[in-house]
This record gives sequence, C-alpha cells and structure tokens, in this order.
Amino acid sequence: MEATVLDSWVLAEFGTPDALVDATRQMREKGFQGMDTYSPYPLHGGSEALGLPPSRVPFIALGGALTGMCTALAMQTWMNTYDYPLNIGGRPLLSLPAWVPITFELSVLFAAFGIFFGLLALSRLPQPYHPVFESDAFRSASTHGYWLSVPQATGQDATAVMDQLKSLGATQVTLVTGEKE
Amino acid sequence: MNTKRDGVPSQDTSSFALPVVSDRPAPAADAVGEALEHAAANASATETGYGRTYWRSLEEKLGTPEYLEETRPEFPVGADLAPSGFVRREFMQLLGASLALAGATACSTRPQDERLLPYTKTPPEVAPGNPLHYASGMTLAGHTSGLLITAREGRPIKIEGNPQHPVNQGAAGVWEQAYLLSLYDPNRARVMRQGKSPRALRVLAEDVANLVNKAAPADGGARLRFLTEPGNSPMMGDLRNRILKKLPNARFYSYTAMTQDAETEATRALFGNQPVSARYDFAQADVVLSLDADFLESRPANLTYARQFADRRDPKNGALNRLYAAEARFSITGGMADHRLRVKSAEVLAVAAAVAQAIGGPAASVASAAAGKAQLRGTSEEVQKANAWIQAVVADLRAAKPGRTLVIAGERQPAAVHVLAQAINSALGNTGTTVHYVQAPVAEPFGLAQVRALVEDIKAGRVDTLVITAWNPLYALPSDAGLAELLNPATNPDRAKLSVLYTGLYEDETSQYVDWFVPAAHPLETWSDGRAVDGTVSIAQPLIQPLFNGMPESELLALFLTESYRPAYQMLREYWQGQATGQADFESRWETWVSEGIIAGTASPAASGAPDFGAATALVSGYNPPAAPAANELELNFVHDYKVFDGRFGNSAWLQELPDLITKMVWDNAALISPQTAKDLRLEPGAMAELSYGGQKLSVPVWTTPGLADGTVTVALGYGRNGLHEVVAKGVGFNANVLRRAAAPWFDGGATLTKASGSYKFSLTQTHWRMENRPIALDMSVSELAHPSKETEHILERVQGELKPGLQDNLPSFDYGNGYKWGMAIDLSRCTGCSACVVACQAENNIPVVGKEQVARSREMQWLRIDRYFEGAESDPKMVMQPVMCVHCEKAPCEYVCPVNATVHSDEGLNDMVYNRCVGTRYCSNNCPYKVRRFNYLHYTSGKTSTEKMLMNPDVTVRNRGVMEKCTYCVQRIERTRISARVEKRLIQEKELMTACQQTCPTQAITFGSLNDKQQRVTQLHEDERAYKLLHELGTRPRTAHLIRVRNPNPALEPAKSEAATEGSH
Amino acid sequence: MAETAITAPLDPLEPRHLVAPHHDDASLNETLLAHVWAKPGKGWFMLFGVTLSALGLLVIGVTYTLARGIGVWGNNQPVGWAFDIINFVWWVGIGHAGTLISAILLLFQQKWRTSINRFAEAMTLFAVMCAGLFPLLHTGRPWFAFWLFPYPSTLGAWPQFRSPLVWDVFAISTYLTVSALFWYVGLIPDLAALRDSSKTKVQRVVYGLFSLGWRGSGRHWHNYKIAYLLLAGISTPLVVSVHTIVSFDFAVSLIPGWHTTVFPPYFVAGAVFSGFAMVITLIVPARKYLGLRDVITDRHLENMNKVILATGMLVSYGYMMEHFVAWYSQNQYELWTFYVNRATGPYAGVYWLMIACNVITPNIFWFKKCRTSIPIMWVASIMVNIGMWCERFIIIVTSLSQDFLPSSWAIYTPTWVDWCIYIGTLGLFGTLFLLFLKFVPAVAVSEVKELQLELKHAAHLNGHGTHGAH
Amino acid sequence: MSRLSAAALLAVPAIGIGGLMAYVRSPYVTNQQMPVEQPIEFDHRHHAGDEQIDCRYCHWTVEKSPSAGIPSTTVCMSCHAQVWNKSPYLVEVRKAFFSDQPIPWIRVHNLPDFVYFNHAIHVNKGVGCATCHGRIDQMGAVEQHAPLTMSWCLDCHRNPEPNLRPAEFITSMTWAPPADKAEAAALGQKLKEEYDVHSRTSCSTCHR
Repeated sequence: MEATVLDSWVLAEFGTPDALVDATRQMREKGFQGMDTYSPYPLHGGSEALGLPPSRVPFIALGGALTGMCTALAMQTWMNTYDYPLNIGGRPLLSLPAWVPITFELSVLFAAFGIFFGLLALSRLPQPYHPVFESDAFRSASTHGYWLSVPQATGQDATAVMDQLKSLGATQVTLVTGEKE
Repeated sequence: MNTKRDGVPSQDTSSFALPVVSDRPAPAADAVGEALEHAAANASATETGYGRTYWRSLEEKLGTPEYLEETRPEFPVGADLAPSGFVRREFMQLLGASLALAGATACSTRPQDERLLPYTKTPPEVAPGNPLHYASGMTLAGHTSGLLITAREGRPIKIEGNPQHPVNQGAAGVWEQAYLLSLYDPNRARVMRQGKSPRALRVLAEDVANLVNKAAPADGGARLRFLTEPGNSPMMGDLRNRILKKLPNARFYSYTAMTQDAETEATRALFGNQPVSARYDFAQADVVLSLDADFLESRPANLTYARQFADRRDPKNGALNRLYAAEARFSITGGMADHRLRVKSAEVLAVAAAVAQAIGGPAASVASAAAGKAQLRGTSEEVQKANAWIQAVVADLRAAKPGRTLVIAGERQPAAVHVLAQAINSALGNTGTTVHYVQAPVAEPFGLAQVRALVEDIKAGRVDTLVITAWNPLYALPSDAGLAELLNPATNPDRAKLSVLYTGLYEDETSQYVDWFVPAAHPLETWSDGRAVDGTVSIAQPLIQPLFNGMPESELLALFLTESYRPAYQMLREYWQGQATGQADFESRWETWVSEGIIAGTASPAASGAPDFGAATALVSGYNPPAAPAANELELNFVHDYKVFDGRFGNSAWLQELPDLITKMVWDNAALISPQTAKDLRLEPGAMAELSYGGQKLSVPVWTTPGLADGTVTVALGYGRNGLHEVVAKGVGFNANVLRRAAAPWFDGGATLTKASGSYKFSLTQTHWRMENRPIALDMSVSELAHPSKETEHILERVQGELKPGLQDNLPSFDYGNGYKWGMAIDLSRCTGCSACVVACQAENNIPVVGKEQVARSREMQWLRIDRYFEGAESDPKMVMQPVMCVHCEKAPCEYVCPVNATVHSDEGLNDMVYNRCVGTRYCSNNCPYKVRRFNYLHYTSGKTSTEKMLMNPDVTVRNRGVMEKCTYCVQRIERTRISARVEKRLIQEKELMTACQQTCPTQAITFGSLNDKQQRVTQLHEDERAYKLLHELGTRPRTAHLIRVRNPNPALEPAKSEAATEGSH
Repeated sequence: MAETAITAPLDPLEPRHLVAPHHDDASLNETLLAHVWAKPGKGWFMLFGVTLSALGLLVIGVTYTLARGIGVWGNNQPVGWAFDIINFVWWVGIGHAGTLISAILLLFQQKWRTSINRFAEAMTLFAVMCAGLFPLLHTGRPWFAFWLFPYPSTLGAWPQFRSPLVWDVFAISTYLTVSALFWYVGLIPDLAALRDSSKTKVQRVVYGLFSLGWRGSGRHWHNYKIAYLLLAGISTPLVVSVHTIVSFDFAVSLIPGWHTTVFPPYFVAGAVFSGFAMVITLIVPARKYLGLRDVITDRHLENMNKVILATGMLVSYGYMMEHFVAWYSQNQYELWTFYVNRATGPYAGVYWLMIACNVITPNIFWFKKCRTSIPIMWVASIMVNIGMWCERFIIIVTSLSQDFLPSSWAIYTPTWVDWCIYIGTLGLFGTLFLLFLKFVPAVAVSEVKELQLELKHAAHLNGHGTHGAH
Repeated sequence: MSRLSAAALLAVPAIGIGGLMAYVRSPYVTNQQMPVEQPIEFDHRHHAGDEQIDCRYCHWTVEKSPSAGIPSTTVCMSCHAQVWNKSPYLVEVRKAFFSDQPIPWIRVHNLPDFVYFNHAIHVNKGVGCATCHGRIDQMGAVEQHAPLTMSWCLDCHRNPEPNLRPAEFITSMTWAPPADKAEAAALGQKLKEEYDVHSRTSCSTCHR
C-alpha cells in the first residue's frame, strides 16, 4: 500500500431532519463542495440540498434488462435451433413463442443484477471503513441522528467552518481525520 | 494367469450345438486352429461321455455338507462367466463416464478395469456382437412347437416361432416367449440326491443297473412302473420299446394336466379303438359353433387355428365367418364370438343335443340317446332366450353351404358332447373339408384313467419301483387321485417298500416324498425331438451347456437299458439314422432337419375308416351327467390358467405378472362369479369366501367379471403352489386342485360359496372396464361399417376425419418424405387378446418385473398393454381387445414438455426415448394421452443373479432407477437391420425387419414397416377404410393406426337397432 | 387512541392511525429492535423445538427418497405428479404475497405496507426456498438435475427450451434471486442500525460485514431510493410471470382439467389469496409476542382481509370459468373431468372441501365485525391455505388419475414419506421464520421512521400544531 | 477496497465453473493418453508397425459386427506355434492356449454401456482405424487417442467429409488427406457419395 494519504472532515449533528437540509443548502450556497449528509432514512429534499445529479441506476437497469433479453433469445435460439437442432414433437425448430418466458425472466434477472451491483458500484460499497466512523457520537446517524460532513484540508484550521455550522443550528460539531478511502 | 480354474478338462464338444443356421459363409477355416485341435483330440481321451471326470470332481464337492445348506447355492465353476466376448453390457452405470461434473464423481474417474475375455478357440460361426439363430422346439404336455431361438455370445436370449413349422408359422404363444425364464431360473434344482444326502450320477447308474439286472430275469420288470409325460417323442418311444424289450412286464403310464381324455374317448368310440384325433380347418368354415371350446387360446393347436380364424375375420379376404359360442366362463374364443350364450358347463350337453336333434341325420339318433341327460335351467325367460338362440344357430348352420360349417366341443366337456359334435359335423357334410380325422400323434392313452390304474397297482403292492418324469403329479392330480397318500410316508405305512425316482426342473411338491431326486436338464440344454399336434416331428437342439448340471430325461431312461453311456445327441442321431436306412447321405439330410427344425413329411396320415355313430351312441347313453345343482348351490368349474397353464409356469415372473387375459389380474387367481350371482350371494368383489365341494373346503377370495354364466363359480388351476425352492410361485393364489375330484375333473354341481371374514387385495392393471362411450376401441358390425348410422358417422369423423389446418392443427407438418417413415397397424378384428406380444416385448427389451404390491400401486412396467373393454349390458356384454403401446406421435405431447431433450423425434418418425439423458421429471408420462410410458419408480433391475443377467438382450440398455421408458418400435432391431442394409448399400426389405410383438402375433394382427413404401402391408392397412387413429381428435398424429373391429352378427339374433346400453355401475 | 381524523389526504377508509403517535425516532428504534436483542423467551424455544422436529421429518423423508427412489412416495403410473408438485405450487403461491406487499403496494403508494413489508418479504424468501426444494427432489435422478441448466457440456446437448419445466427453473431461480436482492437492499440500513446499536464485538462484526459499511450517506440514499423503487418495479411483473409460468406447467399440457387458458390469472390470484392468508396466519401471533402492536395496527389486518376477500372472489371466478368452459366446449373429456370425476369421483371429498374453504370462507370478510376480529380472521386464514392446497391436489391428481383412456385410470394414495416431506417443509419454513424473527428486525425500521416523519408533516400541514396529535 | 471485493465477489463463481468445464475435458476424465498395462505386454509397435500386420488379421469382425473382436488365443498361436515358440516371453500365451484359458485383456476404449457404437458401419463408410484410435503402430501399450466424448462424435457426424478415407487405406496408419484444402474437400465429397455416407444425429443412432 503506498503512503497513507490522510483525509479529514468536519462533522455536525442537527436536531431535526429539516434543520439538516436547510443547513446543507445554505452551506452549499456558501460554496462548500463535497459535503455529505447522514440520516437513518432518506431526507425529503436531501438530494437537492446536496445538488446531486439525477441517479444513473435506472439507465444501468435498462441496460441490464436489454442485455438479459438479447442473451436469452440468442441462447435459446443458438442451442435449440442451430447447435443441436432436434425435432421436438413436430414443433418448429425456432419456436419464438416458447422462448418468451425465459426471455422475460432473464431480462428481469439482469435488470435486478444491474440495479443491485449498480447501486453498490455507484455508492462504492462495500466500504467497511470510512473516516466518519472515527467519532463515536456519529453512531446515532444510523438510528436517530442527523449529521452533516464538510471536507476539510488536513492540518488547516477548521474553526471557521465549525462556527458557521454552529450558527446554522448544529447541536455538536467535531473534526475527524482518517485514511483517504 | 489370474483366473485359475480348478482343472476342468477340455469340454467334450460333441454334445455342443452344431453349426447350423448362419447366413454367412463360414470364414476361412483357421487352418492352424484345426491342426492343433486334431492334436488335442487324439490325445489319450479321458473316459468318454458326458464329462464323466467332471462329475467326479463335483462328487467330492457335493459330499461336503455345507454345499446343501448354502442359501444361494453356487453353481459349477465357469458356467457363470459369460462364455466370451463382451461382458460390459452390465447395468447403465449410475455415475456414467459422461458425468460432466467431476466433483460428483469418485476421486479417480477411471472406471474399474473392465476385462475382455476372448475365446481360446473361436467357434467358426460365432462373430462376437452378432446374433445367431437356431431352430429348436419346446415340448409342452405332449406337443412340441417349433421355435427359432436367437443366441448372442453362446447364450439364448430370445425365442420366436419357427417360420417353417406348419403349426407355429413363425408365431409363438405366451409360454414359448417365457420359456427362457425357466432355463435361467436360479431356483432350479442343482443337487442330485437320495433322501437327504447328495449323490453322484455314478451311484444312481449303479443302483439302476442292479435293479434291472435283478428284475429282468426274476419277473421281467413286473414291479417297475414309469409315470411320464405323454410320449410324443419318436426317440423316447423307441427308448421305451427297448426298455420294454428288456423288461417286458414293466408298465409305462403317462399323465399331463391338459388331458384330451374326453376327445380321445369319443374318437376311440367312433373309430373302433383306433388312436384318432380330429384336426379342423377354420379357413373353410363360414359358420362355427363352439361348445365351450376355447380353440383360439387353449393348447395344443391354438396357434394354427387362431391364424386361420383371423384370416376369415378380415373383410379384405371376402365374407366374414360367424362364430357362435356357448360357455360358462368368459374365454378368449367367447370374446371373439359374434353371439355368445351364457350357459352352465353341464347344460352344454343340452345345447349340443338340441342342435343335433334339429340338424337330423346321424346326429338325431345320437341326440335321442342324449335326451334327458341335461336340459337348460334358469328362469323361463332365460330358457326361452336360449332356445331362440339355438334355433337361430341351427337355421344358420343349415343355411350355410354344406361342408362350410364346423362344430367343436371343448376339452372340458364329456365324451358325449364330443360325439354329438362329430355327429353334427358329419350330418352337415363337414368331414373332409373342415374336419379331418388323422392318426393321433400320441398313440398310447394318457390321462386320469392311467393314474387310476397306477394307483391300483401300487395299492395292491405289485410295485416296488416307480420312476416319475411327469411334471409334479402330486400337485397337478385331483385331490382324490390317491397318489399323494401312497407316496407320503405319514399316510402310507408300507411306503418303505416302494422306492420312487423323480426328475424335474425344480424341487417341487412331489420331490418332498421321493427317494431319488434327479435335477433335470432344461430341454434347451439337451437334444430331443417331438411331434407337433399335426404329427410333424421337430428336432429340439440345445442352445447352451447345462447350467445347473441337470440330466436329460432321455439319458435317465437310458440308464434302464444298462448299456454303455451314450449322450442324448448320440441316441437321437442313431435313432434317426435307423429310421432313414436305405436313403443315401443321412449326414446332409440331418443337417437340413436340424437347421430347418422340422422333419418334412412326418405329418400324421389320415385315419382309416369313417366315424361309426352307432357304436358311439352307447357311449352317449352310458354317460351319467353330474347332479343338477340345488337352489343355493353353484356349478364349480375348473379351468386351465391362461398364464401358468397347470402351475408348471408358476415360477416364471413374466407370466405371473402378465395381466390375466380376461380379468387383467396379476400374481393371483380368484373364484370368478357373475355380478348377478355376487348380488344373490351378497358378496363384494375382493371379499374372502369359503368354497366347499365334495367334503373339501377352500378359502378363496371372490372376483366378479361381467359375462360369466349365473349360478357358476370358476377357479383357475395352477396356483397356491408351495414347491420346496420355487420362491416366485410360493404363496401366489389359491390351489384349486384341493377341491378337484377325479370323477368330475372339469365341472360339477353341488358347490357352495359362503362369505368368510376378511377381504383380499387383488392387483389389477386395468380397473375400469367401460369405455364411457368414448371412441377408443371401435367395434361395429360389417353392415354398420358399410353404411354407418348418423351417430357412427360422427364417431368416424372424430377418429378418421381430416384435421383442418388453422382450426384443429396449427403446427407446420414435418417432412419425413425421404428415408424410412416407420409406422404400425393393429387390426382389432384379428386381435384375440392372447397377450403373447406383451411377453415377447418383455423378453426383447429387458423389461423388469415389479411384483404384486407394486402392480397394486399401478406401477407395472410392460410397455404394451391389452385394454379389454366390455360393451353393452353388464350381465351379457360384448368384449373388445385393444393392444396399446407408444403410438410414436408426429406431434408428440411428451416431447415438448421434456426439459432435458430426453425424448426426441428421430428423422424417421420414431419417438426416441434416451434413457441416459432422462432426469425423471415424469412430465412426459403425465402429458401422454395414451399413458403408455413406464417409470422406474424403484431400482427394479437390482439383485439379478448371474444367470438372470445372461437373459438380458445386450442390444438394449438395462434401465436404472428414476428413468422413463416406453415402446421404441424395437429400435434396436431397426438399427441392426439398417446397419447391415447400409453396409450392403441397399434398402431395408419389409420381410427383414419385424418388431418383437409383430413377429410373435399368432393372428398377424400387428404389422410394422415404412409408410413411405406403398407396397408394404402397413401402408395398405393405413389406407384401409377401417383404419383409424386412437385419440385422433387431439392432433397428436399417431404413427400406429388401429383398424376397426368388425363383427358379423346373425340378423335373427341381432337385438333391436338402438341397443339401450344399460351400463351397470362400475 | 383518540379518534382523530387525519384530514389530508382525507381517506374515508382509514379511520385509525398507521403508527401510534407517541413515538419518535429513538423510541421507534427501541421498540422495533427490542425483539432482536431480547433473549428468546421460553415460548420461542418451545416453538423452535416443534419446527426443528418437523424439519427432522423433512430430513428423514428426503434422505429415504434419495436412497430408495421416488417409488417410496405414492406416485404411480398415470398420476406421475402428486404431493411433490402440489407442495411446490402451494409454497410458491404463498411466497408471492410477500413480493406483492412490498413491491406492488409500494408502487400504489399504500402507506400501510411499510410496517409489514419486511415481514412479508421474509415469508416470500422462506416459502420460495421450501418450494425450490421440490423441482430438484421430484426428479427421478436428482444427481443429474444439473442438465436442466444450459451449461456447455462434453455431451454437446442442451436443455429443451419449449418445456415449461425449464421455464420453471429460470423463473424460480430469478424470483429467488430478485426477492433476495430486494429484501437485502431493504435490510442494509437496518443492519447498519443494528451494527451501531450492537452490544458485543461479534455482533458488531457480523452486522458490519452484512451492512457493507452503510453509513446513511445522502449520496447513497439518492441512489438507494431509486434502486429500491426500481427493484419493486421489476418485482411486480416478475411475481405475475413466475406464477404464470408455474401455471404453464399445467396449461401447456393437453390433459382435460389442465389446459384451460384461465390458468395464468387464476393461479396468480390463487397465489396472492393464499399468500395473504399465510401473512395473516403469521402476523397475528407474531404481532402480539414481539410487541409490534403499535406498528402493525388493526388497520393493516383489516386491509389484508379486504385483499383476501378480493382475491377470494377472483379464485371463485376461476373455478366458475373452468366449469363454464368445460360445459361450453361440450368436449367429452372435459365434461367428464369437471362434472363427473371431480364432483362425484374418488376425490369428491377434497373437491367439496376446496369449494368450502376457497369460495365460502372469504365471503365472511364482507362483514366488518369479521374483518376486524382477530380469532375469526386467524382461523379463516388457515382454512384458506388448506383450501388452496386442496385446489392444487384436485387440479393435479384428479386430472391425472382419470384422463382419456379409461383403461389407464388409477387411484393415487399418499404414503408416510409424502406426509413426512410436506410437514417437513412446514417445519423448514417455521424454523427459518423463527430464526428471522430472532436475528433480523421484523419491521423495516428506517422505512417506519420515514413514514413517521411523513405522518408528522401531514399533521402539521393541516394546522393542528399540537405536538403529537395526528 | 470495494472494487477489489466486488471483483472477488464475481470472480469466484466464474473461476469455479470455468475450472470445472476445463477439468471435465482434461485427460483425467476422458482417460486419454493413459497407456493401460495388460496381463501380457502385447506390443502393437512390433506387430502393426514393424511386421505391418493388418488390423483385421486379429480384429477380424470389425467389418461385420458392432465389436471389432479381440483375437482368440488360437490366432496368437497361429504364428507363435512356429515363431518364437520357445521364448520365455510367450510362456503365458502358450499356457493360456493349452490350459484352455481366455487371456483377460483390459479394455482401453471404454464407452459407457448405454452407447451402442458399431464398428462395421464406420469401417464400411470410410472411417479409418487411425481416425479414432490414433497411431496404434507407435504405441507400446495401447492408450486412448481421442476423447470419445459425445460432442467429439457429434462433430464428425455433423461434418463427416474430412474424416473419410478411401476403403483401401482403412487400416493404414500413415494415410493422410491430401494437403491441398480444395482437393481434400473434393475427395471427402466424392467418398461421401461413393460410400453413401448418411451420418445421422438422431438419438436412437447411438442410444437404445
């Protein structure tokens, strides 16, 4: 592993989800980039607050579905019509109606794989370690806490950022540093 | 060399099968081989004869006590090694080499070393892998039918009828097809013993020699008696005469269960004590009246008669004949009858007398003698209907052209009925055209009278030595014959004075009480000859060396000549050489006799003189009929079983599992009563009942069959066996011989059937006998077929109509234009339901037997079933038989549902069943509308002994558990014929390729061939207007066409047009 | 609870609350995860013992079958399929309710699905696992069952894709996979919650491993929401297609009583019908013992009963349609199958039991009193499932035992191995379900919190202002 | 880290199935290239190679029976009664012959029992011994040359022309089709017509 690059964040906890969303929006308006919110459930308006582009999961899903369909049709036709053509009950060698069920099933399966692995890939999961886990209080993010993380160049003074967050109503603010993911 | 065999000397090959029939010229003689063989032959020969030294080594081994108690007795060294060539046709390996997933195979996938054992000296005609065919014969109860046996690598695997034999004409019955089972049966006796201790042949030979040398001078053998099967073998006849020349006062008696007592008694009366038998010709007969005569199925001449009768049932061969039958039980001939009268067996005499009276002429005088002996009983309405029936029959007999009718009396009927029948025949001028009197092939009398004389001799103490070669007399004889009491030491105080020698294939009921027991060599292990029913002699040559060191009957009797030992082959050749003195070149004529299987020109000559009815009337008036059954009593009928005959085939699993031809019952017999009688006696089918008659009691379960005569109970012989080692037959069914009395061996009044406690579970392969007016087995009169009624037209449309594309058929048709287009045609008019095809299929395709319990759970494995439907009123129905096997549909419903391509259509229209690919989802069987597929629910082919394995056809995979199987149109025969045809670059001829069922069918009801060839019989049958497809409306396009069964009813007896089918509940 | 009407969106059918108002996130988290941490009570262990012994029966039945062959069952020549395929269709049917609740009701924005969807999805997974056992077990040679899959073999032979059994293989494996993914995606946030509130190191590592390092990040939620919705979106047609393909096992054949075109919708309705009944059967006792009465309220049960009533009517329509088509076609074989064999044949008893359970029982839910009374609904749900099992028995066994040729008609009787395996699968289902209740939160915690938030918003919108009033 | 674990997640099944497919086609399963040690070391190099004895002298039923036929001890003794009749190396053969014992050879080409291969039709249609059995004349102990898997048989049944040879070279070990591609194809086509080759792929061709 090459020299571990350090990475640090400013963490701020908010009382209610709405407070977190407003704070995030205001911080973004102030020009802060690369921020991230943490909450036990998806926040109403959270994505707009972070300025995220529309998710690419649907397109991955559509791609998966289409590849599923094509592979299914190709597989069945090649196997039963061209590689080992057999007269089955006088039915035509290429029985497209009979291929329909498996074509549908495979397109659904590949779409599901697309969605699942797309989600993991886009969110770069599984990622067991993240600097954010350094702070113990952050544990509440998965149950009832609402947090905001603001990236901070390591070593510089983060007091300015912390004060701004306090002014926006953060109940507690901490600074954490860890290996860059 | 690691397969050390303990010093078995080079076999004396002289008694080995001579090279006979091989369609190939013998390959270039192995010159070196012959030279070496000559050298070996001239070496100082050990004692000549049947492997004499062999017996000595066996004697030491036999002496050891452990040999006897061994539960699965080992058999002689070497006999279980497959003679040569390839033994790998074992079972389909569970984890075949083709198993792709190495993970699931054993660590090393190298199959355990499989050995190839070549010959040391290859017999010239044997090419390992190719079958050879030998003509041979099977002697059953005094008649020998000609066989053609296929052998592979030195062991017989399949029996067919000999095409050149005048009686068989290529066909074979159920007993011929199952004959190999008795050859390979591991239960066969192996140990010659005196009392309890094993003995060698030398000891027996010495005993017999002392007996003969002592008896000959003293009393000329007066105290020596023989009880044999009827002697239809010329060689054995000659042997008998030479023994009588040595021991003039010895007496030969012969007995077999299938006695023609009555018929021989009648012909003796008619022909002044000359041994004469009547032969019939159904080809000429337009009107046939059967008086309780099951001529289509009961031995010995049923194969010829069935063929002739069936030819006259085909509308293509001109006007149909008409068959009337009067009988108590429902027989195969009754099923084929146009009009069947249900009448008690005792009343058949009344019917015969009434017909004879009406016909007049010599018949009338005989009839007057029979008057008052029997009259039709039953309600007035029944009697009136019977008389009307008789009037119609008489009118029909008279109306037919003279010499074109035939009346036959059954073997169960008394001599009086036979005399009446012959009288009617001569009155109608049939002698010479449909009836021929010939000298009886079996000259000396055989039957119960013989046994009565023997029992008298023994009781009077005139016998001290009894030699029994007849089959199991203690079981087969009626209970009061008296022989059992004499042989059983418990019931016969001076039993010690009598010494009994018995030879048989099995240790059975008789062998318990004998002093000497000699295990018999199976007839296919030795040389013999025998006359068929028409007198033709056929040479029965062996197919294999004796498996269980049995001794041929001829060599056993030859011991009584105390001459030097001669093997059976030598005796046979010398006899026939003696017969052919004067003619030149006996060697080549012998070759042709043995290769063709028959000796031409040995048919029985015509009898001299004409039947003298005057003398016969004394016989008729002398007959005292059985007492009329009182109100609550029934008439008890004994019949031969269609499957186990008189019990001698009881140990054959194929026959036990063959569904009974009428009741479709397996592994059982029952007290059969008519539904009406069951209601009267308040008996449910399957209820245990107590049948008492003549002071004896038999607890037997009841079963009802439509069409039986009311007031009668019928029990089949041959069951309830408890032979010492006959494991398969033990405990199957109920022994009817317990009730049987010598006075009335076939039927008698005075039987009572009372309900006993408990019920009995029968196993049936077909539980529903009605067609629920579905167009399945079409059965109509010729006139109806000529101009069908509205309703019949609708039915014909459903089974023959053209399927309109788009409406009923939306699949494009597949092009089978070039190459072969295999198809089959089954003519229901010809099919009598004799089920020989079912056993032939089982023999050809290694089909396992599953046992009674599995058949009760409806898992029988036969690929071919005969569906027996009853139509009309439950009391007096018509019966129609329909063989159903896989019909190889072109639009097969089983193929598109198989997930692994295990059942696929071949380019020639065969529905291939690939056993090794089948995973066993069973969807194909569910989707088959004909339900002809069979599934190996358990591993039915496990636990086979080495001799049972030798029976397997090496061209057919032996299926494992979890695999589906079905009729394949004998694809192994198609492929073998195709390969030989393609090697010779020619097309397959029609004659060359027959399926196993087609080849054995006595009436040629089944035809197979290529539908692309217009000349083939199967194509003509497919285009016949009677041809229809089973379940045609489902659009499966079967390749097997059934032909409508046509009847030829007598308009006088034809019931009102719309016969109200009063379907009973069932 | 006070009878307060939730004004917006005013829904006359929803007089009572979805989630008890006095909870906030922390307390919700507490109640919902309580049963995961709590030591299993004596009742749980006793029940677990019962299901484990039933599972033992399954092991015995399966090993005996694999050792001796299918012959130890009651299947025979005409009736090639019996308990094996009945159980398969019955279990797959039950499984479909889970997907229905979690996917289809999500698409219909039915709020009341949130607290029971995890419960139902778990039931789906376990039911489909029980069902998945049979396609392998019912084959005569299961050690060659891998030939059903299209792998490049040295034989050069492929599966035959016109066969509904190959469709089944694809459908069931796809359904198992998609349900598992859908369930797992829904579970990740909860696993993270468990990881963070776990007490011992081992729990932390295990839950941490399975939660894939989820940290509730907004960027993740952004993709998560759409992914979850899409999975629900494709699960809906999938569940319909899977049971359609299962019905194709019978519909593509030509056996009278099997090849009616009403089968696909009739089977899907039947699946939903028996699936909801099983949910009711499980949720009523589970709700009481796990203390989830506040989250799985009476309104949920009532809605489910309404669905049972609706699908019950669909199934009854299916029966009626089958009989009508048979009469209308005047086909001799169909008439015999529907009007003679089923109603008066050897299995008439099972037929009339089916009619009683599937046609009459659901109609009691017309009455509000029955719809909301716990004992009536529980008994009715069990009867429905018995009825649906009888329906599959009637379809499969009676049609096979008497079809075209009367000579091949035969009676089927089950053997002890059949019953062992059937009860065994119930045991397997029970065991898995109890383990699920023990180790995984029975209710989707994060979704309920989200729902809680939405309900609060709705309350503020219509200006009540009083804290906690809904 | 996550990319690594995701890749591992997908790689494991891929390697598993792929490895299995390869293993199944390896000689461990198809038993190729495994010389089999026989009870008597019969050396084909000497008999077929040096002495140029035609295959059909010993395997004499190859043209008229499904099995090629293993020679009987008489065939061995046809030469070895005179040639090398004192050699200690052939004691076993002489003992086998005079004690009337078959020599238990070990099967090398072991098709499963449910496959019914027929030598006669192949040999008569122009498929040479070497095509399936390889260069027997260079094998000390006979080993299996071809995989003998079903797909291997199917390849030839679907396209028999390249594997046909004129009848006179049927047992030749050294015959090879003409080098030039077009000429080889023409020869294949000519032989196919001349011998009326009609190789079927219906299942009952080999499975009965």
